[in-house]
Amino acid sequence: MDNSIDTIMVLLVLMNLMLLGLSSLGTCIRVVAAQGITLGILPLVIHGGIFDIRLTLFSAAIVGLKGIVFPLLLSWAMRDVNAQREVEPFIGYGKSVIAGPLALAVCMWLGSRLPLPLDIVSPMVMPVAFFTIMCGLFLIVSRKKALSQVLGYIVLENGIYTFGMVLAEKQPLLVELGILLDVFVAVFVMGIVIFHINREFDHIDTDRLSSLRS
Amino acid sequence: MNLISIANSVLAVLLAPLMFGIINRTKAVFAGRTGQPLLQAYYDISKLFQKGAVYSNTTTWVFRAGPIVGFAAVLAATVFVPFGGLPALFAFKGDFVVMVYFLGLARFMTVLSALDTGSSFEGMGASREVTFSALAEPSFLIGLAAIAKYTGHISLSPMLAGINAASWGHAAPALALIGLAFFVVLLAENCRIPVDDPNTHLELTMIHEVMVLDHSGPDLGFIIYSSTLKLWLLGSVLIGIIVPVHSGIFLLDTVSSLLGMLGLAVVIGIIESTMARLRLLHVPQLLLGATALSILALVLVLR
Amino acid sequence: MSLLLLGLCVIVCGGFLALLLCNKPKLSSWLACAGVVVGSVLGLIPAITVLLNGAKESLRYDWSIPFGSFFIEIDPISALFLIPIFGLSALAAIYGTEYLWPYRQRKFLGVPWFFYNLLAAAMAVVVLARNAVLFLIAWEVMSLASFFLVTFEHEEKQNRDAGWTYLVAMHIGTAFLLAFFILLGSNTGSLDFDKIGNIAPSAANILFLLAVIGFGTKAGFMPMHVWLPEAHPAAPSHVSAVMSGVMIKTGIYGIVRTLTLLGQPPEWWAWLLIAIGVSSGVLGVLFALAQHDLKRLLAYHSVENIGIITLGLGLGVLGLSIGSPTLAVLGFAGGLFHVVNHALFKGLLFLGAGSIVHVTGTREIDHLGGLLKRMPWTGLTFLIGAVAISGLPPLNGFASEFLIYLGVFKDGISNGVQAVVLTLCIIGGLALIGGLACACFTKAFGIIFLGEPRTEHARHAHEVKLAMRIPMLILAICCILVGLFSPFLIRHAVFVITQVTSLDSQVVALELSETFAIMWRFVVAAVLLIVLAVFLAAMRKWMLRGRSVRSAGTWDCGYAAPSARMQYTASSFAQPLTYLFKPFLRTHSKSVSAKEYFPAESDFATETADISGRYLFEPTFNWINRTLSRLHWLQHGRLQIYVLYIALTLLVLLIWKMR
Amino acid sequence: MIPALILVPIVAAALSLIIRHDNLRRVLFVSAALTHSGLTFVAWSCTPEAILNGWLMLDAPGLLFLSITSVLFLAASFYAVGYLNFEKKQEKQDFEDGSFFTNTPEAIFIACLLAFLATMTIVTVSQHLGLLWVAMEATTLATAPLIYFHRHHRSLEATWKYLLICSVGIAIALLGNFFLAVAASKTGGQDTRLLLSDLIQQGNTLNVPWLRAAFLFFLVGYGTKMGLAPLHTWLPDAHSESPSIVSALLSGALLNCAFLAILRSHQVLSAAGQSEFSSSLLIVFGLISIIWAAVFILGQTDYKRMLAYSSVEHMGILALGVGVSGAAAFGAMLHVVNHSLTKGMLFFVAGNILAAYKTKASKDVRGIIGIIPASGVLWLAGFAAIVGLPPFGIFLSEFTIAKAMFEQHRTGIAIAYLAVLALIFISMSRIFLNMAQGKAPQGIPAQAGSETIFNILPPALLGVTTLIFGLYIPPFMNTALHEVAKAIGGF
Repeated sequence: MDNSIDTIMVLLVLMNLMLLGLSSLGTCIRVVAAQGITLGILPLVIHGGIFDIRLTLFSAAIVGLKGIVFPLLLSWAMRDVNAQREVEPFIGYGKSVIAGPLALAVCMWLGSRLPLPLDIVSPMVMPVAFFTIMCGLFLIVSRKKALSQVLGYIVLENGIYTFGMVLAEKQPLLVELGILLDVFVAVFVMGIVIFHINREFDHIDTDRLSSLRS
Repeated sequence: MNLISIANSVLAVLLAPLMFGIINRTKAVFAGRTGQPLLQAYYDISKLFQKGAVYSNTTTWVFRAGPIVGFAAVLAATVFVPFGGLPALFAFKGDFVVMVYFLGLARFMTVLSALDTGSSFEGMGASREVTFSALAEPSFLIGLAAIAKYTGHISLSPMLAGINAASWGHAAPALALIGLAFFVVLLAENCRIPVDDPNTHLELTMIHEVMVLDHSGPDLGFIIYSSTLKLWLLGSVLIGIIVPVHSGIFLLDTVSSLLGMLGLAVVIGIIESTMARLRLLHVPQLLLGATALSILALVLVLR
Repeated sequence: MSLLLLGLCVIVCGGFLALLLCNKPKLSSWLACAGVVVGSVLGLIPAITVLLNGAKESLRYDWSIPFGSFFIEIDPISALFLIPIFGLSALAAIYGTEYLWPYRQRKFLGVPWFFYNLLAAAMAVVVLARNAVLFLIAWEVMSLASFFLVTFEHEEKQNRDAGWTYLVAMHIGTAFLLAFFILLGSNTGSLDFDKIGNIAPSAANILFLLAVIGFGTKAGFMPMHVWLPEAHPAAPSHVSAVMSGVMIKTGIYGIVRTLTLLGQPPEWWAWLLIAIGVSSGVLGVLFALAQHDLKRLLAYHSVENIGIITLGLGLGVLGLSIGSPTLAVLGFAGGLFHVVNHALFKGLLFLGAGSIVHVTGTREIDHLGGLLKRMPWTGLTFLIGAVAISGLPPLNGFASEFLIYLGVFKDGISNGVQAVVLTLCIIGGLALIGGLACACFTKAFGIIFLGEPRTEHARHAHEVKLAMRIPMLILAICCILVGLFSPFLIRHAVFVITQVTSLDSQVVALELSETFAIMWRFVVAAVLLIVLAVFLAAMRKWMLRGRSVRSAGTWDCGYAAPSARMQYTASSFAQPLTYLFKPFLRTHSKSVSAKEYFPAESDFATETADISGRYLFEPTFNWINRTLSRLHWLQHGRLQIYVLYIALTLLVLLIWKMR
Repeated sequence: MIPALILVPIVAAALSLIIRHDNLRRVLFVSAALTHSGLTFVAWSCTPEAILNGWLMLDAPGLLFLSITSVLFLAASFYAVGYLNFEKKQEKQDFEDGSFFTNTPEAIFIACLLAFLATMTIVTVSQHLGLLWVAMEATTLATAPLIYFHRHHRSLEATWKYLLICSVGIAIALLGNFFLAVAASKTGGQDTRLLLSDLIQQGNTLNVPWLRAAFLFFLVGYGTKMGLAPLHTWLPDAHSESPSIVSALLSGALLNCAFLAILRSHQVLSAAGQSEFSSSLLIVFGLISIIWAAVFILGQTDYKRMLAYSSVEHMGILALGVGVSGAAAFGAMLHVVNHSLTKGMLFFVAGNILAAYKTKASKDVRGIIGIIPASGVLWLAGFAAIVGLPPFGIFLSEFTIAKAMFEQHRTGIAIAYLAVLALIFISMSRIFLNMAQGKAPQGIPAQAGSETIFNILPPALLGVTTLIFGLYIPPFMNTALHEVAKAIGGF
């Protein structure tokens, strides 16, 4: 079953690289949606398809939220924001794609520093999780549009989830639902704010949101 | 304190004006004149005492207090100074400090009474007076400290009594330096050439004389009298050092001291008739030089 | 002790009442003033008794703050400082009721009075406190209260700046004191002074340095004195009197107390103190000479007198370290006696300056003149103060300086180097300081009170009200009496000196009685001087009897129409000395000099900025300011950068801590 | 009782959304705040029992922080009444650039405030670190609308930054939670629950490398919320753009909650014998924070931003205190109390000044004493209090921390600490004094009328309280503080 997990991990890495390279916001949103769905499957796979009502519910929730709700929300926010393409990011797509593998190397190193005490999952999980987190941060830092930053945030969240899956059964349900709820509201509020930003400035380039300084 | 020592003060009061006479006579001789009588200063003072007074209507009681306090302070200072065979009336540890500060008080009041007239000339004189005396005081006190160290006493009478021919034998350089320093201080404090010229009448160049321009009658008398006393006072300290005859035989000591004073007056006269006044800007250098001399003396005494 | 506490309570209550009734100016002023006076009288009784019988009395309550305990004690040292604190505060308060009166339309008088009473009480607590936290709280309350008094007229910018400089200086000083007390109490947990164990020499050295910087800032040592010439002119004059007369002495108190806590001092402490003393003294009086703002001049004289006091302390410490009781006793006696004397005459002089400002509205010496005729009482008292501060006999200023001289002469000039240094620093220094002080105060008194008025302000001056005259008179009389009775006072200082030097009281008593004998002769001589003066005055009267006594215009060397503007000015009076010392003073003068034969107008102005302020502190602060302001790009409003900070922090931490 | 503490504000929030009538809503608001603080007060006397099998429980730190929050919120609620009266409903002009804007509807504003209170309450009472995280994130979401009360673009920008930066931070903290879970998990045998008590109890069984990593993530994550430099970047913007009550609550209560979260993780590490690790990190961040604050307070032109940076400074001091530990832990806890009170007071007064002068530029504000005397006096008092002059409380706490530093021979740190404090004093005194004193600029109407009991009493009371704590610390509080200090490894 390990190789199935590994496949998922590789998928995640590829998606991250795509996100780094892609320029069209719409596509990015779809990629993120795909990532969410992939994550949704992960818990089932990790525990070897042993049917567990709690896990099933949980993965369903994830798929619903990350795979459907967020993308819809974002595309709704994008619709009346007349921003189809991310124009000149701070760090070009080419450079981003180069930066990706380097980050991956660092993550590998970190993973080697922190051996998982659990024997159940593949050694890929740690590095990939880190890598996803880094990609998320990278997106937030390097992109200009508020929307792409929300995307980055979601990717960051996904990374953390990838890690969380490893010990899904260590976490009480209450906490998980709380976390889900929080993430949901967070993204929702961000959507609203983006809407407002768009109305105030009629653009969503956050690099021009820098009147408050020192 | 033995009351005979009042004789010191009496002697000072009696003989001080004579010094002026001797100085002037010396100058006259050098200039080939007959010059004033030796007792001229006495005549002047008594004449002034018999005159009325004119007070500027700018002035206040400070102006009138000046000469009085000045004279009183100098007179009071004489009780600290031994002369010849007699120790001072008041001899106690650190008495010379009190003496110096009494003279300071006299100066303070004189300066104020000069400023009281509101005349710019007298203001100028006052300013110079305080400047030079502020520089003269350290040199005098440091010199005294050197003597104190040398003799091991810190009261003027034993200090001077402790200097005798023998001490000139083995500490001549130090004592000479101190003597020189004191001489400069004496010239400065009494406004003689080369620091000041007592009988020029160009106000801009004078120090002491210009301060008393407005005084008249008894006040002026007091002022002249106190300046002669001051000369006598410092003179007798200087003589105590450079005429080290402290045999204990009263007559010998006193006479030699008197001769010393005479010699001092003559020397001053000679200087006044041979030297010219220094430029005012150079006076400070002279005084600092005196300070340097006393410091050097101190170092010599200590080794 | 209970009396003392009662007194403090009365003072503070007076302040609060004044604050509550601050819309009724008269009532609040008088309540506050009464509070101070009554409280001070109550406080003086125990202070004097303790000083005379040398008994200690202490009081300790637990106090529910960290390391704090309400522990106060009155011992001879505290008593010695309490007496001027209470005395001067009370007199200045009486003066203040009249002085502040003209402000009643523009300001609530209750507020300054509240802070004034707070200041008085805080100073008392500072010298009483025996617990570090209590001490620091009182110390800072003192600074804060005086700050609000300094910025009483905060509408003027220079007053605000002065207040700020003062506050900053005080705070930096307090930072050092914080470190000082913490280290002091570090080997025993408690911060009560009596619980402090014996201290290792190395630690003692550090502690002493911290104390010198921390307390010296308050006392106004060169070069930490920068706040002094700013703050004193800004404050209302009765406050300046208290600040300069007693508040800066709390710094001296701190150093004395430190010496008692640290035990046997090494020799270099003494040299440090002497160096500070002589530099503060000489530079202080030089800068005073260069000023033409009266209150600024007086402020610099505070620096000078603090220098003299420090010389005394240094001499005493030297005596302790080389084991010469004579030096120790006479040094400390001179220094501490000068503390009291300076409180008297500096208080007097500031009150006098206050009266001048009160009636003429200017502090500019060159705008005044001829005031003696218009305000005779102020003039007389100011003259007495001037003579006293110039250290001239027979007044009190001379008595304390004489003690220091005596110390050096008696036992200072022993072996080589020390003798030279002592002679140069103390004898030469004191002589120079004395001479320059004479110059400075002949200038101040002569230009302000004598001659003819230079401006309209001065012309229309008049004598001040009784409430302002009485305190000055009392202080002037004190100056004379203390001067004449100094031997007896010295003989009663035995307990203080014993406590400070921690020598055997027999030795101290012996030394002091010898000093008594000496001083006694000096006093006789002084009396003789006075008698002679009186006699001569009578004699002159007798001479002039029946003779013509006319009054005419001043003889101006043939020039017919002298005018008041031709009089010698303060600046020109001081010029020879300022010229001589210009390397230190760096006086900046700007002048429009006369050019043609008939010059249209020419004008000349000088200002002497403080040397350490301009060449030490300003550059430092400007440098810090520039350097730090350059870092403001760090936060430039870019969200992306901010998130990058987070990411980088995380990465750095992971790589640093996980390797 | 704990359910009551949490439910009262939630219910009130729900109601305030329903209620149409303004005054009624305000009454509800204040009474909710009163009830909450009343309950907190009762909690001092009788410790409430744990619920949800120990997930929610009031231990000593929780109680302390809950009380601070509650008191501050009570003051804020009083102040809010006056504030909302003063704020005009209809569209109005922005005083910086003439653009027009409206305020968030009052109902939403109050509801969010109450929700904010509820979430902070949960933070203080929750013993389960996961739940703590949930509540933490909830505070972010509840406060975002509050910062966006004035609907103009600057506040929007501030809100956006706040939202994104804090969310990222919190996300990192979530990762920290997962790490902790890994550290707590055991191959075979029952894993340790993420309950504080369990973690502390079985501290020695935790996996050290993962624990350390977890602490790093907690520190960075919650540190972002707490405002430790260089993670604090949202703080000045949010504080300067949000209404003064919100700023007061952010500085006085929210930052403390984040600090509490860090304290919890510090407790766990100490229990695992890793206190050296966490202490050193706390000291590093503390130093960076105070220095950063000093740099930006120097020559600061906006007085609300200056206050915000001073919050950064004081958070740094807290971190230092906890890091130095020993007696400093007590000092830090005392500092938490004093700082919250003082900062709340200052922000309230800043609100009055803003209302009177219509500008946030400190150079345009002169002579407050003359225009609004009471606020002027409070402003000066607040200055004395915040820079740590006696007899105000902050002096004692800072003194205690400094003493502990010297006694542990961390002389370098102590010197840096004192020096930076002095520097901050210099720059702050300049700003404060120039604002309070001097002649008021032309065209400022004498606003004496604008000083009502609502906007003077709350700050005044807070000020008096911190003054009292500077002169006398009540025994019950003393014991409580010592208890907390023990809990976090000091004494």
